Amino acid sequence: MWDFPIWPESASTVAPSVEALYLFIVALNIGMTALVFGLLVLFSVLYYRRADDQVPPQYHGSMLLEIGWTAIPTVICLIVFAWGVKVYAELVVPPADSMDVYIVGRQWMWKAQYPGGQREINALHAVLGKPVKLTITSEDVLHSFSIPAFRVKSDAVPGRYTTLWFQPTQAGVYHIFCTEYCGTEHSRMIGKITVMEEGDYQKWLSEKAELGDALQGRKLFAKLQCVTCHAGESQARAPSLEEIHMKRIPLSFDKGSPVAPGATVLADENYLRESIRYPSAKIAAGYQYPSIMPAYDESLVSEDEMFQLIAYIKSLKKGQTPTRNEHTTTPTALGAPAGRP
Amino acid sequence: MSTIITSAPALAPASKEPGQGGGVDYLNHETSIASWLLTLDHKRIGILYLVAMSAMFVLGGFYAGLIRAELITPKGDLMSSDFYNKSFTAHGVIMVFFVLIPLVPASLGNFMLPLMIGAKDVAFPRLNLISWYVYMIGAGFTLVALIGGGVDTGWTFYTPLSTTYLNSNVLLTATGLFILGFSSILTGLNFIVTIHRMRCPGMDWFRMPLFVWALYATSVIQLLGTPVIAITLALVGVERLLGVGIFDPRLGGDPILYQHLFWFYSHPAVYIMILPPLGVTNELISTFSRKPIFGYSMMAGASLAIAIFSFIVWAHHMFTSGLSPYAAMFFSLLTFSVAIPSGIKVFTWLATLFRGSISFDSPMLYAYGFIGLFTIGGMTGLFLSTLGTDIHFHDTYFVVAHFHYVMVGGAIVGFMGGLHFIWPKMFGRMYPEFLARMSAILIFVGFNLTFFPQFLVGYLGMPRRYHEYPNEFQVLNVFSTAGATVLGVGYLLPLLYLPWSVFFGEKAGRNPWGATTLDWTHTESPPTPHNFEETPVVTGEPYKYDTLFNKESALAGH
Amino acid sequence: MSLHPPAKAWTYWANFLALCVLTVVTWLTARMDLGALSTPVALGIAVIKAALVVLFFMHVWESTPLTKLVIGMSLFMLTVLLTFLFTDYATRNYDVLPSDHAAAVSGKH
Amino acid sequence: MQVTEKKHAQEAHDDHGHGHELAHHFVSVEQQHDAGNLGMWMFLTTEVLFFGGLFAAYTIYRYKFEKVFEQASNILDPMLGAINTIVLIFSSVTMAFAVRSAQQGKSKAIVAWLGATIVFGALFLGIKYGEWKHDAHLHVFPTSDFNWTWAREKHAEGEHGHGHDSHGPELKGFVFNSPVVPANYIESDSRNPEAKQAKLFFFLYFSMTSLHALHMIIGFGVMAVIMVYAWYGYYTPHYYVPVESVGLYWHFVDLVWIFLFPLLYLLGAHLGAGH
Repeated sequence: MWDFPIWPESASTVAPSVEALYLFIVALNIGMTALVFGLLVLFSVLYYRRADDQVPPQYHGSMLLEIGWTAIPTVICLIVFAWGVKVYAELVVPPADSMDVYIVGRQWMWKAQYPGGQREINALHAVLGKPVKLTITSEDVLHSFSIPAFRVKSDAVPGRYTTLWFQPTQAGVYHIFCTEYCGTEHSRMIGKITVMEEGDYQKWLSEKAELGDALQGRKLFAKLQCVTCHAGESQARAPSLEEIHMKRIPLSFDKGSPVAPGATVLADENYLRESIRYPSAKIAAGYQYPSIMPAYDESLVSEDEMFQLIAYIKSLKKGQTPTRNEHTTTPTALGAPAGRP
Repeated sequence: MSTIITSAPALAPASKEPGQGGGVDYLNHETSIASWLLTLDHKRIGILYLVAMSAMFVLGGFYAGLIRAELITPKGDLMSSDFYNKSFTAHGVIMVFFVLIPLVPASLGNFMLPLMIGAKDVAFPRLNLISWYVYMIGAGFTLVALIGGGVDTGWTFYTPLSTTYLNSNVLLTATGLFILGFSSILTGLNFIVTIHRMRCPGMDWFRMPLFVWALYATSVIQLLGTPVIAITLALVGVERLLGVGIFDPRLGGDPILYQHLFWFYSHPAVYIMILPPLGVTNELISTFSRKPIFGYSMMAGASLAIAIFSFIVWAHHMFTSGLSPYAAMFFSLLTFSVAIPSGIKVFTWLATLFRGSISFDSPMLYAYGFIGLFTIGGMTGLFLSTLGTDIHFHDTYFVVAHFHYVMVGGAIVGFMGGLHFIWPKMFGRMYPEFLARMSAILIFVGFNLTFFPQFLVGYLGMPRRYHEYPNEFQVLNVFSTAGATVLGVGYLLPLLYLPWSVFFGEKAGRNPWGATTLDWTHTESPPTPHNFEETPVVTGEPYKYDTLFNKESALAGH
Repeated sequence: MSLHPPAKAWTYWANFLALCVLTVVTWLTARMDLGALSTPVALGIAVIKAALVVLFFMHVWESTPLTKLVIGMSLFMLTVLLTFLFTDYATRNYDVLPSDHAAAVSGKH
Repeated sequence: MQVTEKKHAQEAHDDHGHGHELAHHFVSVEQQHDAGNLGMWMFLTTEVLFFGGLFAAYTIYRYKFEKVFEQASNILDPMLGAINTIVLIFSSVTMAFAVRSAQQGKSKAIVAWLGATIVFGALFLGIKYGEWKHDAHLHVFPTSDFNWTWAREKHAEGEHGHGHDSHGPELKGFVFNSPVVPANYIESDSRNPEAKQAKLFFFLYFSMTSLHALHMIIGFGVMAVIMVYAWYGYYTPHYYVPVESVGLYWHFVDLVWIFLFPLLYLLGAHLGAGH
């Protein structure tokens, strides 16, 4: 079937902003191209060589003109830059009330996890008019998560989180592409995002309902014996994790710690992740270096499980940390906690 | 001494100089194969490069044809995705590293530079020949890897895909490119020293033809940028061999660091490709409108400014890569700094054409094509340097179209113009003018038909390096492939008529275009082995047409 | 007649002596715990040593402005590479930041 | 272009009939010398950026993993580094005198000074080899053999005077005959993220020092050729660009080491000194 669009759908709140800027630059392009082509044609018609020994007047330059065609483009460029930054700020800063969805890219599929524990492969569902914040990572190589209809894109980088947000403004089904070349089946790493009304969405969610991410994370929290040290009230061995998300944490900078005096860190997802993978990287003030906590690498906590743990930590309210039961044992610095089934 | 013109330029293309035909020139004074392969003559080395790069261009073009053929239909029905990936990698590696980067400097630059500044040769002729052999050895390694086994990393070799996840011949390709880098460095080094130390008496900096300025700026980039990519590729090789995670996050490394180091070279490399054609275009515009370049010093300064600015904008290739937002804004702002000198160049050419005496010989048609395509290519760069729009366009066909407008519409078309301009000097023969004009027009039309639809399909969101794609992109892709066919014919014509003209073309005479630089006024076509019988002494500016076409010299020519 | 008159022999020996002294100094200061100052001190001494080698062993002291320009250019590019890299690494939101930066990046309204 | 011509090239040839001294495409020996000199400086510029890529990687990872880089640096012996610095500086002096002899036209002295430079360069590499051998015993070669836990323990033992006698069984066939690391060390290392960071340090350490050593070895080869030519009196006060160029090259090699020494060896020196 041969349909022939040249304008992608514009289905998010940021899309019109991007489009306005796009149209402005298109206008600049057309203007400049018309000017250049027009003058080329005009000069060709006016000044073609009429005789073999014709010698035109020899101009060598004009300071005024040269300053003019340096200064005017500079001003135009600065305008475009400033406008670009304004749109970029819209693109990178998600609203505070965004719904979190976690995305893991791997060769060659996108895995999505919802806060309620629902999972999808190469598909995503969103509610019309409700902002969604994607936290993206990769299990293997670089990928890039792109939804052209929303004008958003972000690379999936192994080893860290990147974010992307959108607020759909139009119900429908849109493409998800991987735009960073990722190996043999790169072009099959595509998916669909379905934007639906709130009611349909809730119905869909309930059909897919599983245990919530935070609930899964709570199980892991016990299974990986995190609870042994992060025990809530007693903060002798490790800091409490209650309401830690997006708090500013002063860091330990006494002997041996790798950070500068007075440094703090924002406890965002990247920091939580780093602290699980490499506990000694940035230790909260009051705890010794190196950390007594074992490092939970990919063989102990997969990227999917990492999202569940973080969802749980984010959900932890004051006084909610479970107490340790008699079965939990202390993880040792050398050995790993008991292997997972 | 008075400033008389000792040799009047020929006015008509076909006019013959006394002594033409019977004289000794650099082509006929020795003719054995060994005399070519062991030559220290910059002119012959330029031709050696030309031959090698033409072969590479045909090979790269072949892979481009395969890609376009596959993309006629949305389904991957012509070839496997693995072979498709290997094809676009081969296309990218060959075209970028073996064609575009050395294209103008190593062939036209080698041939013209000493002639233009009145030198007998480049400063280090032996090094010049070594550069060519290094190029050939690098090409050998890479071609064995690309054709023998295939590499499917894309020409960017992004980690950790290239270091950990692919079992193709990355190591061999990286070795080839590492070796090739030295060819580029040595050529740049040779040119800089030549320009500094080998100018003939009276050839001040501001009497040099602007092509020489462009070569100078290019050489600066080659010298300062290439070593960084060399060490980066070496690190990729070591990471593959030893399993050290310098760029692998699992082993503590940072894949983004690779991108930083890679683009620190590869963005300036874009200007290695485009600056020399910009320089050639100056010669063409001036010669074929018989006017000095408007604002000479600004034009020379713009070349240097582009060379320096090109080093401070690299991270605009990484806006979506998880770069810090602050760094993104910083690099976006700096990126616009390159737009200004590029704009200056276009305006300068227009001002030069104003009230000129414009003739439409085939080199001028290419120059017109160059200005048009370079303008579109440059202006569409605005979408990609602007943060708000780049997020959408990054890694889509819009980027593909943009850099092809600059790299093919700019570099290749500019090169074709330069080649048609210099051809009579190189071989002393004219090519069939009608076919040359046909080819210029076909390339312009075919090019736009190929790549303009890619802007549109890129705005729709079609990602690059896709073997299969959704149906709604098909119409534009079919247009693109159709255009590629026209473009292919446009390229095929010169491949036929240029070699033909070497043997059967009309004798060109010393200065068929009425140009004013030393290479045209003071050497025969083709030049003698040591360029100048007597060392020229320059007393004036490079582009001055009013004295050349006064009555006496016009009479003297007949 | 030579293209360039040779330098006095004692300048080379004096330079050698200065370099040796600086090597010992940098070694001794490195053994002390200077905290945040240790790296600037060590690199500062290295820069002085490098300058001595460049100026006197490599004769840049008496060379043409062009040579100085070439050296300046290479150092400038090296500086661009190192410092511009840092614009990214020093401002990434998951790294340690001065407190006001991160709040802006993390999207607190 | 306005031009006059004069018979310049012929005159130049008549003035200096020194055979090899003036290549045909140069006008004068000054032009030839200046071209050679500028060419060498240009080459060194590329070398600066060649090492610059490694320095950039070093800077970033040191910034990210400062603590571990200090500890890893502490494994190296700053005393040996300092001695090597002085050895290399001495070879720079002898090289400076070789160039000076060339300027004076003393052919045999060029040979002698270059010989001395090679001897001191070789001494430097000898000490370096000893260090690498020690590093291999500590298992800090950044291969699969790397073991950070082992290295720290053995290094601490060495500092407290236990000597190196307590090694496990010898591994035959490996170039340095390193002891075999017990399995429990390998297990604990694989769980220790700092081991990865330390491995990065040692990767950078070995790549920088071996690239530096490679440059020295290339320098030996060039010097050997120049010694042969000098022996037969090829260089004159009019033509000594090759001697001067190898001199610049060698001083550059010295410069690289001057920066490698503090960056690699002195970073963690205060940790060792504190014990």
